[in-house]
Amino acid sequence: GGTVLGARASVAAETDNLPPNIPEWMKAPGEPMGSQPYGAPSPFEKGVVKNISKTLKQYISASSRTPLQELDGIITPNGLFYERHHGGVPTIDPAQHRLMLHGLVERPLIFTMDDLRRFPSESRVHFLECSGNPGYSKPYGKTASDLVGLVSCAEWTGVSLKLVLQEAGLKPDAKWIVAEGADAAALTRSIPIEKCLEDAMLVYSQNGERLRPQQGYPLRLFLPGFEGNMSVKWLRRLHVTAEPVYSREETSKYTDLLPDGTAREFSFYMEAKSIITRPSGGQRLGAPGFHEITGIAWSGHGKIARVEVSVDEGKSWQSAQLQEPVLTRALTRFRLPWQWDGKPAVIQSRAIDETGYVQPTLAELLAVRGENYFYHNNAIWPWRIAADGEVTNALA
Amino acid sequence: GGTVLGARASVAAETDNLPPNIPEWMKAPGEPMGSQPYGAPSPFEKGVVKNISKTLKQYISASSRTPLQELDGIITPNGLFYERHHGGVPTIDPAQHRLMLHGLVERPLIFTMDDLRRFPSESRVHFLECSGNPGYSKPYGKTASDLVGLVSCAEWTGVSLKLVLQEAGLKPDAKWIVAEGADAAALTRSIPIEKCLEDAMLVYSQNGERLRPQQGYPLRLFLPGFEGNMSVKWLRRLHVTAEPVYSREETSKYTDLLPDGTAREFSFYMEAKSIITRPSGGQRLGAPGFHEITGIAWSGHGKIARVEVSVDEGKSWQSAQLQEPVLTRALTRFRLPWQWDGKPAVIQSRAIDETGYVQPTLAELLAVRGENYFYHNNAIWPWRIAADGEVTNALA
Amino acid sequence: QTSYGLGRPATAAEIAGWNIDIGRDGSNLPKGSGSVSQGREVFAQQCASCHGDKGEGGLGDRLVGGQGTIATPKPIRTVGSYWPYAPTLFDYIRRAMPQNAPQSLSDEEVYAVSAYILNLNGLVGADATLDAKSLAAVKMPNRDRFVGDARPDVKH
Amino acid sequence: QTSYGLGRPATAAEIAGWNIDIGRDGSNLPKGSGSVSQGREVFAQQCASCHGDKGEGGLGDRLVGGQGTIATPKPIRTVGSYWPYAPTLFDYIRRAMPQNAPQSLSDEEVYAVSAYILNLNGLVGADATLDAKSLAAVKMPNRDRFVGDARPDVKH
Ligand code: HEC
Ligand code: HEC
Ligand SMILES: [Ca+2]
Ligand SMILES: [Ca+2]
Ligand SMILES: [Ca+2]
Ligand SMILES: [Ca+2]
Ligand SMILES: [Ca+2]
Ligand SMILES: [Ca+2]
Ligand SMILES: [Co+2]
Ligand SMILES: [Co+2]
Repeated sequence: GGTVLGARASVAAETDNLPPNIPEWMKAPGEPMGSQPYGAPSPFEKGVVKNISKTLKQYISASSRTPLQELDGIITPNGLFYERHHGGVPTIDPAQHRLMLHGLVERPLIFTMDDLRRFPSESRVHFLECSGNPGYSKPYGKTASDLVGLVSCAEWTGVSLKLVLQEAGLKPDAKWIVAEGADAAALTRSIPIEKCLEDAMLVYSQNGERLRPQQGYPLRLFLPGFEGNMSVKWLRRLHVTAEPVYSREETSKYTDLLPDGTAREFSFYMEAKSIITRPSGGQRLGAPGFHEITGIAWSGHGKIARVEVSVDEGKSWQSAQLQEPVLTRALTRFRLPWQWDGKPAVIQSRAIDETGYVQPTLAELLAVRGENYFYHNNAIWPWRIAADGEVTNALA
Repeated sequence: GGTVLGARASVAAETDNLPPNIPEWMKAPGEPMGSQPYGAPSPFEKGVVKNISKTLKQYISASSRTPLQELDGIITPNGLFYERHHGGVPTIDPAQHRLMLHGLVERPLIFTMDDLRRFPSESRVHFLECSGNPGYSKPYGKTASDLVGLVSCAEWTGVSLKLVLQEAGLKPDAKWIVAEGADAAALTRSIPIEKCLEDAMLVYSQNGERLRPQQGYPLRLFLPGFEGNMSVKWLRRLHVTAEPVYSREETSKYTDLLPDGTAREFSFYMEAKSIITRPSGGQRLGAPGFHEITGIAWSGHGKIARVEVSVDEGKSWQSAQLQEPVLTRALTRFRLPWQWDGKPAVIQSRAIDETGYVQPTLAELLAVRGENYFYHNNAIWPWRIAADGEVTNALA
Repeated sequence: QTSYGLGRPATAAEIAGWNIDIGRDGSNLPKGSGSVSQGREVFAQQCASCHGDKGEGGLGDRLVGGQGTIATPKPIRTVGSYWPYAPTLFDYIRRAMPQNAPQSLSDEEVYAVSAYILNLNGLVGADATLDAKSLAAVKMPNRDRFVGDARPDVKH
Repeated sequence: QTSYGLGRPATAAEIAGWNIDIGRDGSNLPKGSGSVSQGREVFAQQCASCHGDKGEGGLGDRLVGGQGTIATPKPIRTVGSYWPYAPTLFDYIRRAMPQNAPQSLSDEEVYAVSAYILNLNGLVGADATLDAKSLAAVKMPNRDRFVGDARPDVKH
C-alpha cells in the first residue's frame, strides 16, 4: 500500500512541474539575494566533487582528482581543482608568511605577501598536472577522472620569478633554485635557472581570487608545463645554488625507473596528451544519433596544434575542432560532431603539439618504459561504446 | 595586567612563525587531502565575499556586487559572481526543467536538459554586466565594487542559440524572441533576431562546472555584450515573435529617462568601460615608491583596443599594458607601472574599444543624459590618493 | 540546415499552458473580466501590504501618481505616469504578483486589480469593468514618449 | 636592471634558521652525531608505528631491503635499494619525519635514526656512529644508476 502510494505521489509531483503546468519554483519567491555571501553549486550537483579514493592508507601525502567528465570548457573551478599534498594542507596566516630568497644572490631578501603583491603582476591560463597521471600498470581507472583527473587548469596571477630574482641579483654561478614549501613536508624541488628566468611565476591568485589552501595559499611557485609537484605550494624559500639539492622528492620519489634498472632523474616536462571526456567511461549514450565527442588536450611544450579523433578503433583519424583561444601550456577543448549508429565502437583522441610531438599509444610507451616507470604516462586512452550505449575503458 | 600580558603573548606568537623560527604550520601535518570534497577559500579570506547591502527594503528583487578590488586577472570565481534577481533564486530540479520553443517556428519543440547538452557545444569567456552599474546620482560608492561591482566574467559553455532555432525552423516574419525565466518573476525580455543568430548562447556551464543557482541553473540565455538582465536566467521559454512583447522590464524598468521626458527603450549594448581596481577606493598605499596600477576594461561592442591611464588628474594619459589574450566582450586586465612620489594624486583609466569608441567622463554623460537616466553609466571614474596613501572616490 | 533530432514536439495544450505573454496590443489576453470594485478588494487583501493602501508604495513600488513629473528633475515613475501600455499591467501582475505568490490569482482577479490600479491613476472610471478588449483600449498618458536607443551619444 | 625596493635584507641568522637543505655531498649537514643503537630507540618510539619495527613498511613506506630487485619486474624501492645519496636521508627525515611531528627531532636524533635505517639496510655496521663527514661518506648501492631525461622517447 504505502510503497505504491509513494510511487504515485512522486509521479504526480514530476508531472506537476512540466508543461502545461506551472512549475512549483515559479509560484513562490526563491532564495533571497545574498543568502550565499560566497556561492555554492546547486544541491542537484552535490555529486560533482573531487574524486577521492576511500581506501588510501593515509591522507596526509595523497591526491584527489578533478571530475573531468563532469566539466565543460577549460577552466577548472577552484573547488574542484585536483589536490596533491605531501604533508597535508597547512593553514597559513598570510600576515605571518615570509618568502626567503638566498644562496647565490647579491642581496638575500625576505618578502612579505604585501611586498610580493606590490611587484608588477601578470595573469596567465595554464594547466597543472601531476606527474603520475596515471601509472602504467593495471587496474586502470573506469572514468576519465580515475585515469587522468590529476590535471586541472586555471587563470593564475602573480609576479614573474625573474623580476624577483633581479631584485636580489643572481651571481654568475647560479644554475638552480631549490624551492621549499612551508608545509609539514617542507617539500623541496630544484628548478633549473633557465626555467626560473623563462616563465616561472610566484602565484598568489587562482581564477581571480586568492589561492585556495589546497593550491598553496598564500603563495606558490608555478612552472608552466612542468610536473605539478615542482610548482611548490606554500612557498617559503628559494635557495639559489650551483647544482640541484637531490632532495628525496627528486631521487627516491619523482624519478622514472626503466626496465634495465636505471632511472631517469629531473624529468620535468609533461608531454602532449588528450582525453575524451564525453562520451567517456561510466557514461551512457541514451540512444543512437547525434553525439558530440569532446575532450581536453594539453602539452607542457607549448600550444596544442591539432587533436585527432578516431571512432573506428584507430583505423582512421579526423581533425577535431579546437576551441579558441588556444593558449600555451593550457587545456585546449576539442570537439568533433559524431553520428552514433548504435553499433559497438571504440573512440579515442590524440594530441599533436606545436613542436610536432604526437601523443603515443600505451603500447608504445610500455615498449620503451616498462610498467615500473610510473610517471609521465601520456598515452592515448580509448573508450569502448557497447551496443546499449555503455562506455567503458577499452584498455582495462 | 591582563591586557598587557595578552598583547605580549600575541607578539610572541607572531615572532614564532618568522625566520629564524620554524612556523607552526610546518610542525604538524595539515588538513588531510580531501577534507573538502568541494573546496572553499582560506579562512583568512573570509572577508572576500559578495558586496551585499544590508539596508535594502527587500531581497527578492535585488542585487549584490563582485568585490572587484579584491580580485586579480579576468575570471570571476563562481562564488563571487554578481547577483541580480527579480524573484529570488529558484531551486530547480534539472530533470524536471524544460525549455519550450514556440511561436513563429515550423516545429514548436520542448527540450530537456539532456537534449540541450547533446547539441554541439561551445565555450567562450565573456563579461556580464548589469545595466545599472552604477547610477548617475550621488551618493557614489566608496570602493570599486560599490561603484561597478555589477560586472563579472566567466567561461560560459552551452549551445549556440542559432543551432537550436534551426532545429525548430524560423518562419520568415520571425524578428524577435521573447525569453522567459522559470523564476517567481517569470522575467521576460525581447531579443532582436539578429542577436539570436549572431552570438547568443543557451548556457549550462560557467567556469567549467554547471551554472550556479544564482546564475540561472540549470539553463540561461547568454547575450554577449548586452545588459545583464536580458541574458534571462532559469530559461524556460523562447517565444519567436514579429515584434517585442513590451514587458514590464522593457517599458517600466530598463528604459533610460532623458531630461526632456522621453525615454530610450531597447537599449541593449553595454558600452566600453574601465576601472582601476588597485589602487582603488578603500585601499591605502603603505609608502611612496613603486606601485602597479591595475584594473579591468570591457566593451559590449567587441575587443578592448587600448586603455589609457592618467596619474595627473587627467592632464596626460599613457597607454597601459593589456594582458593577453584580449578576448571579445570579455574583461581585459590592464596594468601600468607607477612610481608614487608620496604627493596627493588623482588616477583614472579610460577604455577605447575596437570600434574606436572612447569611454566618456561622468560630466560628458550627465550633459547628454541627465541624472534620471540611471542605466548604462560607463563613466571614467577617478580615484584620489591622499598624502597618507588613502584612496577615495574623487567624484564623491 | 542540419537536424540533430533533439527535442520533441510541443503540443498546443502545452504551449497554451506556458505562453503567458501578452502583447502591448492586448494579444493573448485571456477570457474573463474584472471590475474596479472587485479589484479594490483583491488589492486590499493581496497587494496593499507591499504597495500601500492606495498604491502609494512601500516595500513594493509606488503604483499611483506622478503624472506630469516625468520631464522634471524629480520624476515619479508609476503605472499611471510612465507605463506605455495597459495590457502590460495584466501581463506583469499575472506572472509576477503578488510577489509572495506569483501566478496565484485567477484571470478575473488580475483583470480586477489591473482595473483598480488604472482607476487609482484616473485612467478608468470607478465603475469600469475590464476585459481583453477594454483593457487594450486604455490609452496610457506616457505612451508616445518612448524613443529608440541613440547611443553612442557622447562624441569625441 | 630595475629595483623595486621591495623586500628587506635577510640576516645570516634568519637564513641559518630556515636553510635546512643538505646537498648530496653532505654540505650544510649540522654538527653532532648519532649512533645506530640510539637510532634503534628513536625508531622504535617515533617511526615504527608507521614504518614497521624493522622498517618493513606499513602506513608509511618500506625503508629496508629490495637490493637486487631494482632491475626486475617487481622492484622494491627503499633507502637501501634505490636512494642514491645518504645525506638526503638526514635532509628528508629532519624536514618531514616523523610525519605527525616534522622538525621535532634533534640533529643528534636525526643522525641516529639515519644510521639505524642505513644499518637495517646493511650499509653501516651495528656499532656505527654517524656525523656530517661519515654520513656523507656512505656509498649507496644504487648511486650510479640515475640517468638524464631522455624524452621524447617514443618516435613517430
Ligand atoms: C510581498 C510584497 C509584494 C506584494 C504582496 C505585491 N507586490 Fe507588487 N511589487 C513588489 C515589489 C518588490 C515590486 C518590484 C519588483 C521588481 O522591480 O523586480 C513590485 C512591483 C509591482 C508592479 C510594477 C511596478 C512598476 O512600476 O514597475 C506592479 C504593477 C505590482 N507590483 C502590482 C502588484 C499587485 C497588483 C499586487 C497584488 C495582487 C502586488 N503587486 C503584490 C512587492 C509586492
Ligand atoms: C604517522 C606516520 C609516520 C611516522 C610516525 C613516520 N613516518 Fe616516515 N613516512 C610516512 C609516510 C606516509 C611516508 C611517505 C610520504 C610521502 O611519500 O610523501 C614516509 C616516508 C618516509 C621516508 C621516505 C621513504 C622513501 O623511500 O622515500 C623515510 C626515510 C621515513 N619516512 C623515515 C621516517 C623516520 C625516520 C621516522 C621517525 C623518526 C618516520 N619516518 C616516522 C609516515 C610516517
Ligand atoms: Ca509539486
Ligand atoms: Ca552493458
Ligand atoms: Ca606559535
Ligand atoms: Ca587620510
Ligand atoms: Ca516605479
Ligand atoms: Ca619507497
Ligand atoms: Co618527472
Ligand atoms: Co538598457
